[in-house]
Formats: sequence, structure tokens, C-alpha cells
Amino acid sequence: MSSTPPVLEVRGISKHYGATVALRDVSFVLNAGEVCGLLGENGAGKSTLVKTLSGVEVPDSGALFLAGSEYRPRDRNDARRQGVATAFQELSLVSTLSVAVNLFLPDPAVNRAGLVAMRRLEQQAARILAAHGVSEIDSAALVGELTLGQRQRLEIVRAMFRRPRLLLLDEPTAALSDRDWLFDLVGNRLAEGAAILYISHKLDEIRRLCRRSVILRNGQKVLDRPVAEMSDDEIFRSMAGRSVVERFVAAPSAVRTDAQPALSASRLSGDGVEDISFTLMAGEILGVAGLEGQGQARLFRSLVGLYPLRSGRIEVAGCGRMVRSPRAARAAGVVLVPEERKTEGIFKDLTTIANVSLPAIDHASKLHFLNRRRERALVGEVIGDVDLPEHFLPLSIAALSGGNQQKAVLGRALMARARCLLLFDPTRGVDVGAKQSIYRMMRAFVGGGGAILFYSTELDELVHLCDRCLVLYGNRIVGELQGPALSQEQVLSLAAGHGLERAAVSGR
Amino acid sequence: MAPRDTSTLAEPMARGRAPRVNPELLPAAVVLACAVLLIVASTLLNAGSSFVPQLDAVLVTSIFLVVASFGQGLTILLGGIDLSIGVVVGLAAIMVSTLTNGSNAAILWVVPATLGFAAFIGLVNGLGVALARVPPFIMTLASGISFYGVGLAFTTGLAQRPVAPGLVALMNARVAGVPIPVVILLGFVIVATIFQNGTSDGRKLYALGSSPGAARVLGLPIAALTILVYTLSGLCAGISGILLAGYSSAATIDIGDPLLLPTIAAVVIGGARVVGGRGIYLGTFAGALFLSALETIITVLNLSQGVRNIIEGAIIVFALLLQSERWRVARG
Amino acid sequence: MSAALRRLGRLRPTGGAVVAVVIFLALYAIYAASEASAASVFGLTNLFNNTVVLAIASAGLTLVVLAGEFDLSPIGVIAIANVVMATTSVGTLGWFGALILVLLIGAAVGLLNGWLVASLRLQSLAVTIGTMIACEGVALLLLPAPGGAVNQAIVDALTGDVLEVVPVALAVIALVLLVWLVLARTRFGIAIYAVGTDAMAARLSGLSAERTKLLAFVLAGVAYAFAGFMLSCQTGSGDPRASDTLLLYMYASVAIGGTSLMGGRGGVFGTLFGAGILSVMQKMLFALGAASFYTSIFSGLIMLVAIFIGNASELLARVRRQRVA
Amino acid sequence: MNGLSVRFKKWLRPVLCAAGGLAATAGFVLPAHAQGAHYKVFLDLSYSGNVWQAEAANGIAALAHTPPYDKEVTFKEVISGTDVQHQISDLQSMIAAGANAILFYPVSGTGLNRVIEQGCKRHVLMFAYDSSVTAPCAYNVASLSQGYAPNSAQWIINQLGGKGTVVINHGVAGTALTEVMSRQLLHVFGEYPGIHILQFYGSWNDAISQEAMAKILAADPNVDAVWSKDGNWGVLQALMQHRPNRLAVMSGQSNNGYRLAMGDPTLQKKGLIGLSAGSGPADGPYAFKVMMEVLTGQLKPTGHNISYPMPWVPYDKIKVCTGDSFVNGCNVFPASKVPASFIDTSLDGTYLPELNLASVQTGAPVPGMTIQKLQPLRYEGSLPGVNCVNCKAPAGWLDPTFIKPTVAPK
Repeated sequence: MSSTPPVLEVRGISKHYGATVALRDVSFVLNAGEVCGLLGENGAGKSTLVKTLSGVEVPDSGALFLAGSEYRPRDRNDARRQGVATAFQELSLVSTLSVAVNLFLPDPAVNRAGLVAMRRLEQQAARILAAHGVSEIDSAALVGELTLGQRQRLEIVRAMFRRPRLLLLDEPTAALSDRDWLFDLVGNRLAEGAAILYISHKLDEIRRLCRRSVILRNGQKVLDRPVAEMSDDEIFRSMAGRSVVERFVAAPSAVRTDAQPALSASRLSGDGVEDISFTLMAGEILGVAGLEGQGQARLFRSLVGLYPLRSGRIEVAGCGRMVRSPRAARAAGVVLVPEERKTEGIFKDLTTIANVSLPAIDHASKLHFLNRRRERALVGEVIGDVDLPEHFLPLSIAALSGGNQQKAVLGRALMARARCLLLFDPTRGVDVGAKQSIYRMMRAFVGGGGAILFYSTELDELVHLCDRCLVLYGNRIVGELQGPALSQEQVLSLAAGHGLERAAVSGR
Repeated sequence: MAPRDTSTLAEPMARGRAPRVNPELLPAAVVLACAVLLIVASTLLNAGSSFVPQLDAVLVTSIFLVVASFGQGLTILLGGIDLSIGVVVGLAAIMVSTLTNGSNAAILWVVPATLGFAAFIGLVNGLGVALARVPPFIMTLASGISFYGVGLAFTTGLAQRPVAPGLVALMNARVAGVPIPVVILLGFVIVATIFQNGTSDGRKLYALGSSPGAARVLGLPIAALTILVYTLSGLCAGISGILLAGYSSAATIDIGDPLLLPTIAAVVIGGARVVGGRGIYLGTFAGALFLSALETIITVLNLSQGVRNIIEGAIIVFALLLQSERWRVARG
Repeated sequence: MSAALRRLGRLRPTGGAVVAVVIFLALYAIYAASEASAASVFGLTNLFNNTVVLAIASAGLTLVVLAGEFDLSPIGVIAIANVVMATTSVGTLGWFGALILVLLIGAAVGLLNGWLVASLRLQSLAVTIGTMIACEGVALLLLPAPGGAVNQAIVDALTGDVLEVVPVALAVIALVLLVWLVLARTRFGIAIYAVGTDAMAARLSGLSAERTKLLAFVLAGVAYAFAGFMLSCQTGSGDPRASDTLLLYMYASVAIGGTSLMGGRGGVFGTLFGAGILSVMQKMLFALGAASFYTSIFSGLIMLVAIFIGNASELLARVRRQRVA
Repeated sequence: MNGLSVRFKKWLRPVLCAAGGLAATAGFVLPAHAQGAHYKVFLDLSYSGNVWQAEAANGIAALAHTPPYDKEVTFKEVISGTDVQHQISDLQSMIAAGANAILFYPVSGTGLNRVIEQGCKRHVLMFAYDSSVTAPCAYNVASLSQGYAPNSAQWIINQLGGKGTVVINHGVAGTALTEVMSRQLLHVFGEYPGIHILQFYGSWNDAISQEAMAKILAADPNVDAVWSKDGNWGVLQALMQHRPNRLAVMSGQSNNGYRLAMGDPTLQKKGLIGLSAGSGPADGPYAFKVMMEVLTGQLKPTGHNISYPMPWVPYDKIKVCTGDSFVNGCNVFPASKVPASFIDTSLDGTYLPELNLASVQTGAPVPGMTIQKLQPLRYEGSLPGVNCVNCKAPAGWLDPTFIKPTVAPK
């Protein structure tokens, strides 16, 4: 080990954006055949570090060394040529190009005439995908036609197939539910002697994969130790600068069986939604589990009329007619917190307060004229419930971290006087502190008689937060778990499609 | 624009200072200052002249652009555009002169009728964009071309009629030494600004322009807002056309053509973003004044048209450069 | 079936491109039915002579639009090219020298636009208004009034026909199409689509949005200049205002051809037919004896029809693909 | 009497032709062309939707439906807009459609030459009016070479006594007309060091001219005279608005409102000394008439640049008409009869007796009217790049022809 230089050495790099310090004097080394975890809350500088290493951003000061020699990538390609590959968090795929072309960007093979031979490219791509255990993606399809999960796989394969010396994985499981696939690939790369920097929020992943972990806070390295030596509490404290264990306070169920169901769906069918029925009681948190692409996204969207159904009824408490549009849904007190926060959650050019107050903006104005004091007051009522610090309100929401953006989105849902929340993976890409706030908010919401339909890629969230949990497979409900039956193992086995017969048993 | 994960840099900056004034006022102010500078410059260039009458001239001759570009600004706020403005201005001017045919009494019904027609064209655009999902650029281009044809059909072989003297007087008279158009102009600017930045509808427009996806999920009345905006744009063009007819007391169908591109330029110079979600009307107003002042100074320069064009083009590019610099700073 | 779709998918035609072809053929059929000389070499030569300038200019514009930007400067470039041809092509420079010169000028203006838009990140829709005005100024300085003369050799050669069968203009358009088909298969061609679709993703995939857009503007500038060259052959002389009203029709061609003005989708193939539609429609309406104002009414409606059908077929195609996948 | 003579002429035409030489008109062609022959005639407008073009087009339409033309031609009007390619295409379509004669307002003085030659090759009469083309085989009908610019410039100089600030309202930059006139103006005014010149491009458009003039008046209050062609109505508006009590010496077009103002003593006292001149919409109908005579073989022009006599009405020659046409020297209608923007030079008592107020406003022929005998032709001098190529302009084409300087340059 000591004889050969480390694959990567980061020596005191710093990066500023205007007045903002994204990285301050960060140093660490990464050896061949090693996975090093990179932990930190959103805004800690992880992504900036990744971008710097990938040649997207240039550090203001400090130096990088690749296998002992100085490493100063001019751009992405230069980095790639020197054997550094990255799977980005915000997937770097072009939706209007085919899977094959995307796989080989930026320099797909050309023939003697300098032309790109699509056919050959697609065959190659298919081979590569198969070699990485991805069979369901058609190499000729346009990326725009893939599910989020498929795209993430593609992103990962693209980073891996060039056999990089240094592999950077930024939140690779954000949209991925069968993580083993990834872990196997990581294993193979290690066997080949690659070094891997693994960025994730998910501690269990870090523990499972990484021998060592670097922790950033506010752009500075605060910890660099073998994972085994650190307790969860220690890790979180050093991440957040305060002690927050991801603890799920076992609150008594708030389900109100007496009242009529807050939301009941019967025999919903449509493209990608097969005969789905369930009832959501007031005060209940009903979980939805499933590997990606099992119809959960369409189910959630269809519930607020964003996705057309062929047949079925959706009944909302206190609202006779069928919900056909998000507008009608909102009127009926049903609000969706969508998957794509950046494009469907926040209004990026608006201030945080404007983002939150939007549903109530008409109440906040007389004869259409805005009354900013009133707006402020209305918003003040909800931001407490989501722990959104007040001093963020006048700032552009784009300037907030993912966690705080999500809080604002949830605050907006409360603003809309929602009686029934549809939360689609609300804790994705959200730091630990924010997660806690979100859990608390959910509890409080159902405590107050609201109802929540809750999909998450993180099983423990489902297991600990939900009163019941539906498991989707192949666009239909294959099981409903509750009480003792509601365990990660159960959920997984059902979600994986095994034991469809057992579904019936645990059903009721 | 610069690809950068805002979340990484945001928090530290976020702590502490919160902008009290709307940050978009800055560019508006800068452009406005440039406009005033231009007027001062042309005052200095011409011995016999003084500031106030120059300002008068600029304001009066800018009103058509100022009014029309409000509509343009709204469509651009939604990430759209209105290319039918030039045509609508022309049609409105023709219509108001043909129908009043010199009679003040007619104004009472002709002006509403004309505005109605202009708004109708806007409505057609809005329906096309909002319901038929035709890209705004194409919808408004197409409707512009088509309605121009309608205008031709309407005017071919038709000898021109005089504009009602009432309108002419309106555009040429003064109250307390201030030209009435200037009064109209200021009134319009105030109303427009309040609508865009002081009402809940304005707020919704910003939201929709900023993130259509989120607006959809939240259930904002997207179609209604879009239709509203394009209708307003048509209406503004109509007003502009009527004022233009009154001002020049003689309307031709192509009278509005020279206005189309300036409306876009005014909006963008004023600090708006073509993809939507940003920009305030004061900026657009400043941009319009800037262009008008630029016209003035170039008109009074004793140059060949070729040189005039080169200077004008260069200055427009320069004005945009100022904008972009501001963005770099503002966006961290 | 799905395989066929894929092959198409590689050529990336939007539904619109196909629609444009259909509409073009339909209009031409009506025209030919009501005007005997339509199918004659004389008629065809005229038709394509009328089309070629718009077609080439719009083809260039398509590159910029695909890359996700706007360009209002083409008419300025065309004007310059036209007056330069009229003032130099007869002289010592000769027609070829003049051609090279105008292409260089086109490239230069394109480079300027590209620099302002790609490097300085100015908003193309506005900044190219500036360059357009300036270019027209330059044209006016070079030739204050219509006049000059274009080398008779090319005037005759490029507006006639080959062996009484193929109009030269048609051959030129075909050449442009060929160039495009090659270009679309190069890395640059792919990069244009990538950048136009999602600049951020493109950058993270290692593509340079700046370089791509710059090159797109430069190539577009060259195309405009070449359009100006063809215009000069049409008119045999220079006129600094000859191209004034072309701009909107260029965008119409692009749109009718099924290229998304948001960027990333479409192609030159459709654009060429879009241009063809606009000029054959004018002929058709004349042949039908429709009053002249119908021409503009129809141009508008045809655009909408094309977009409509285009969107519809897009939708169908996508649904079918999803079924396939 | 007139009507009878025409009917007479119609019967006798073959005879006359056979007899030969007797026809009052210069030259003649074979009878085959004349009797019972039927012609396809097109009018191709470029700009449209403004008074000037509307009145010209109406006058032409009225003539086309005036006997005997109504029987002899199928007449079709097309608007090509301002796009050269578009006009080329339309002209080609007309040629393809078997036109016998095409009267057109050229968008470009040179851009149409190739299609014009196409037409000539197919024996189509190609007539351009008001604005000229350089194609040798085309006929131009205009009044450019009669020196509106230099003469009016000299007239202004005389009124100013040789010194003062003059605003020149150029037309559309980049057109031959504007270029020629600009050179003439700058030449004539240039003789007088006492004259200070401001200039702008009003695009022959009243609105644009008015805006620009307003700005100029704001920038430079002491303007003494304004020269314009079309657009001068807007200029007058701006003057009246900004300097109601100090008007200026003006030379320009012939809107009825302008002529009335010129004749108005109170305005004259306020300093409005006006000249109304320059080519008018009537040169369109006149061109049509000439073209028809050539087509029907009545006439064989000896040159291709035919002159339409340029109207010239200084303020002291204003005379208000009582009827619907310009007879016994009247040259302006009362405000009650026509809108101010009506262009008086769309009528011409001597050269176009067939037209009256209604006909140029609606395009309807004058009831009972028939085509009158054409006045003998006059021809334009050649202006290189305007109505001919590789030709020489007559000596002194920059100088005033009939207005003599009353003040010496100093």
C-alpha cells in the first residue's frame, strides 16, 4: 500500500462562489481497491467536491494528485481520459438521444468518414448493458422514455463501463430500489483495483460498502475515520454539528376508524395502474412500497388527476364527485408532494415566502391586491410545523438546500389546507435534520386528523412511520402489511415479487 | 445559467442578509439611467435644445412601444412570446380610423369595438397556446400572418378614412403644460406595475412562468392565466394602435410593423429572461424609454442610414451586455 | 414495425417532418391540377428558384434552433451577401472569389453571434436583433441603393436547369439536404441535439455547450450567406433591402418542418419541405385564382395545421413506443 | 361628343389601321391584334394598405372597367407585399398564366430584372409605374427625371433667401428613388453655405415621419424648412403640434389636407409656405392607359422610359374645386369632401379625364365614361441604376431645371 501512491490525493482544495465558501481546505486520500464514503448534509460541499474531481469545476486553491502525478482536469473529458468517471446525482443524460448514444457521449465511435454508426453503437451498448446486469433497457430507445430508475442505472453503467481508476458515485441509489445490483457492481470494480468515492445520505449503505468515510460540514472536512469505529450518533453529530439520531419515535397510531375514509380508491385501472383499491382513513399514514417502476408514480399522480385513468373511482371525504384535476383535488383537500422537487416542487424564481403562500395567495389579497402583511402572517402559521427557519422566507428558494426546499413544499401543502397528503419519497436528497422535521410534521399532521399516503425508497421509513403498508409489484397491489407483519424483510420479499401467495395471508 | 448545484453554495450565503428591495429593480434603474443619459447627451449635442422638450418628445413617441411591450412582457414572463403585436397594432389603427371616419360621436362605440377585436386576436392566441398546445412562437406568428391577410382583405381598395378629431386632439393636447400622452403613459405604467407585481394574479403569473410543472401539480389555473396574458397582450397592442392612429391621424396597415422587434428588445433589455419567470414591468418600461431615446439621438445625428443602423445595433448589444454582467453578480 | 420506428428514431424526424412532406405533396398536387405549366421544367424551375433562398436560409436557422437558441440576424447576413456579390462578383474577384468572400463574412457574423450568445451568455432572441440591425447598416453602407451586377455566368448557371430535366435550384436544395444528413451523423450533429435538449446534462456528459452553440451559429451564418449568394443569382443584382421580409417566413418554414423552437428536436429535412410548402402554396393559391390576401391568411393556417398534425402524430408515436418498450 | 368619337374609333379601328398613318397615335400594328382581341392583364402591387397605393390601384381598376377596356381585358389585381422573392414568384405565375401585359409597382429597381426578361421573352408587356426598373425590355412610367428634388430644393432656397436650417425627410434608405433624390438635394443645398441640413429617413410613412420630426423639433427648435416626399403630412402634423405659431417652408406630397393648409391664409401668416409636388398615384392609371394603348396596338412608344408630367403646385396656385374632378385649374377638394390624407395627385384633369373622385376612392368606373384619346407621349431622361444600366445621365441632372435661383450662393 504505502509503496504505491494512492489513487487519489486531495490536498487542501478550496472553492468559492462569490461570497460563498463551498469547499475550505479539504484534504484526504483514496487508495486502490477502497471504497470511501463521503457524508455530509446538503450544502456541506459534497457535490462541489464531486464536480471538482470530475473536472466540471476548477478549485480556487489546493491540488489534486492521481496516482502520484498532479491532476488538473481541464474539463469532463480530460478527467475521463485520466480515468476518472462520475455518476452524477442530477442525472447527466440527454432525453432526446438514444440510450446507446448517451452511453458513449461525448465521443461516440465514428467510422472512417467521421460519421457515428448508430447500428454498431446500439449493439455495443446492448452488450455493455447486459454485461452490467441491465437487461430491461433497450439500447435504441430514447432516454426520455425510460423511468427514473432506469436512467439512474444507465448513469451508473455509463460511469462504470470505461473501467475508471477512480469512480465517483453521487447519491447513486436516490432513485434506485434494488441496491444489491449496485453493490455487486461496486464489488466488481473494487476487485479490479479501482478506487471509489461513494456519496450518500444513507448510513446503512455507507456501513455496508465503505471501510472508511470522510465527513464534510459547511465545506470543511470534519472527520475521516474507519466507519466501524464510529457510532451512528457520532457520525450524525459530526455531519449536522448537533446530535440527531435517525430515531423513529414510536408514536401511538392516530388512525380514526370511526370517521369515514379520507380517501378511498376502488378498482383504479389505467396505463401502468392495474386494478388498485385501498382506503386511507383519517389520521392514518398508509405506506406504499415497491421497487422502482412498479406503478407507484402513476398511482400517486392519478390520485390528483395528473394521470388519466381508464376506470375506477376515487372518493375523497366531504367531496362527492370524482377528482379529475390537481385543482379539484386541492379543493377537496388532497395535495401531492411530487417526486421531482426541482421541476414540480419549487417555483425556482420565487422567494421562499411566495412559494409557501401561493395556495392561499387569494386569501392574502383583497380584490386581487396583495396584502404582504397578511401573507406573512398566513405563512407564519405553517412554517413552524415544518421547522422552516424564518430568515429563509425572503430569500429566493433556489438559494435553499434540498432539505429546506422540501420543508417549504410541505409548508405549502399545509397552506393549501390539505386534509390528505400524498407524499412521494419526500425525504429523497434531504439531509438528516430535515428528515427529522419531515417525520415530525407527518406525525403532527395525522395527529390533527389528516391522512397521508406515503411512498418511500427507504424501507425503514415505511416500517417505522406507517400504520399499514401497501406493496406494489407489476403495477398492482400484491400485499398489505401491518402490525408485526410490517417488517423490512416482508416488504422486500413482496416487493421483489416472491410469495405473491403470502400476500393474501398478511392482507387482513 | 452557469451550471452549478445551488444547494451546495446556498446555505452559508442564505444566513444573514435578506434583500429588502426587489433585486430586479436594479437593472430597471440602470437602464432608466442610461435612457436619461442618452437624452442629456442629445441635449448637449444640439445647441438650441433643452432637456424638458426632449424628454417630452421621447416620452410621447415612446408611448406606443411602452404600452405594446407590457403585453409582450407578460407573454415572455410565461416563457412565451407574442409575434402578432405588430399586426394587431396596424389592424387597430386601421379599424379605428376607418370606423370613426372623422366623427367624434363614433369614438364611443368604435374604440371599445377596436379594443374588443384586438383582445379577440389575443384570445385566439391564448386559446391556441393554452388549449391547443401550439408553441407561442408559432401560434402568434401564424395568427399574425393570417390576421394581416384579413386586414388586407378588409382594406384593399378601401380609400383611407380620417381618424376622429377627438383622438387626434387627445394625442396632441396638453394639460398644465404636460402632454396628455405623457399623462396616459404614466397612468399606464402605474396600473401595469401594480397588476404585475401587486396582485395575486401577477404573483400566479410569476409562479407559472417560473415553473410550469410545479404550477400544474399545485393546480394553478394554467389555461386561464395563459389565455388572460395573451388576451391582455392583444389588448395592449390594440390600445397602442389606437393611440398611434390618434397621434398620426392617418393609419396604414403596416403602421405597427416597426414596433414588433422593439417590444422584445425592450423587455429583455429591461432585465427579463426569455424563458420566463423573471422581469418586472418597470424594467420593460425603462427598456422602451431607452430604445426611444436611442432613436431620438440617432435621428438628430447627421448620419447616413447605414451608420445609424450600425450604431443602433451596437448600442442594443451593449445594453444587453450590461444586463448579463448584472446577472453574473446577482446569481452568485 | 417497431424496428422501422427505431430506424426513424435514429434520423430523429419529429412527426412534423413527415407531415410537412405530406402537406407539400398535397399542395403541389392541387397546384399541378389547376396549372398546366406546374409540372413543366419551366414551372418547376420557377418553383424551386422561388424556394431555394428561403430553404437554405431556414436550413441554417434550423441548426441554431436545434441548439436551443434564436437568431434574428439572417436577413442582415443575406443583405450583406447580396450586396457584396453585386459589387464584387463581376470584378477581379470573380464569382468564385466573391462566393468565398461572402461565406467568410457569413461565418464571421455567425462567430460574433455565437460569441455573444454562447460565450457571453446574452439572450439570443434579443442580441441578434442588435446584430441584424447592424448588418443591415453595413449592407446599406456597401451599396446605398439597388444596383451592381452579379456575374452573368452564375446567374444563368444557377437559375436554369440541368439538361432540361432537373432545376439547378432543386439540385442545390438536395445538396443542402445531403450536407445535413452527413452533419446529423457527426459528433457535432449529436452534440447540437444534446445541448439543445438539456445544456446541463450535455455539459456533465462532457459536451461543451459553448463550443457547440458557437459552431452552430457559425455554420448557420455560412448558410445565410449562401442563401444570399443564391438570392443574388435570382435577382442578378444587389439590393440592400431585398431580404427584409424573409425573417418571419424562415421561422415559419422551421416550425412547419416540425422543428421544436425549444430546441433539441426536429431537423433540416423537415425545414426544407416547410420552405417548399410556403412557396408552392403561393403558386397554388394564384393558380386557383384566390385573391392575393388569401396567401397570407393561408400561410398562417397551414402553419397551425402542420403543427397540429405534427403534435398529434408525435403523441401517437410516443404512445406506440411506450407500448413497444 | 367624346363618347361618340370613341365609339366611332372603335368601329373604324380596323379601317384606320388598314388605311394606315391616319391614326392620331404614333404608329400602329396589324389589325389581327385589334378587333375583338381579348387580353389577360395583371396588376401586381407591392406595398399595400396605404392611401397612395390604394388610390393608384383604384384608379387602375376603374380604367380597366371603363369601356372599351372592360370588353377587351380580363383584369386581375395581385398584392405581392414587399418581399422581392414574393413578387418574382407572382410575376412568374402571371407569365405562366399567359398574361399579355403586366403592370407592376416594383419592390426593387434591379431585383426583378430576370423575371422581367422572362416575361419579355414570352412577349408579355412589362410596365413598371412610379418606381422604375433597369431591365431594358421593360417600360417605366415615372416622373423622376423631371427633377422634383432639385427644383423643390431650389424653390425652398429661394423662399429662405439662401440661408436657414432645412430638414430633409429622406424616403426609404436603400431604394434608388431615395438615393437619387438625396444626391440631388445635397448637391443643390450644398451650393449654399448658409443652409444647415438635418436629415432623417421617414420611410415615406406619415407616422414615422411625424415621430422623427417631433424628435427633431425637440432637439433643434429653429427649423426653417422641411423637404419631404411622402410623409410630409406627418411632418406638418408634428410642426402644428410643436410650433403651432411658427410653421415653416415646406415642400412635399399632395395630401388634400396639406394643400388646404397651404392655401389657408392664417397658416400662411404663421409661416407655412408650401409646395405640393412630386409624382402622384395618378401615374399608375396613366401607365395602365399607355400600356393598354400599346397592347391594343394604338401606340408604339419610341422609348422605354415614359414620362408622367410631374404635378407642381406652390401655395399661391391653390384653387379649391367645386365638383368631383380637377377641371379649369382647381387642384384641391374642400375638407368636407375628402379626408385630409387623400392624395390629390391621384386625379389628373388633362391626362386622365376618365377618373373622378369616386373612382379613385372605390375603383368603380365613372358611369357613361369611355377611354379618351391619349396625350402625346413624353419621355424620361436616363438615370443610371434607376431606369437603365450602362447609360449616362444627362449633363446637369443634379441641377434644378425650371426653378431659377433668386438668391446667389454666399
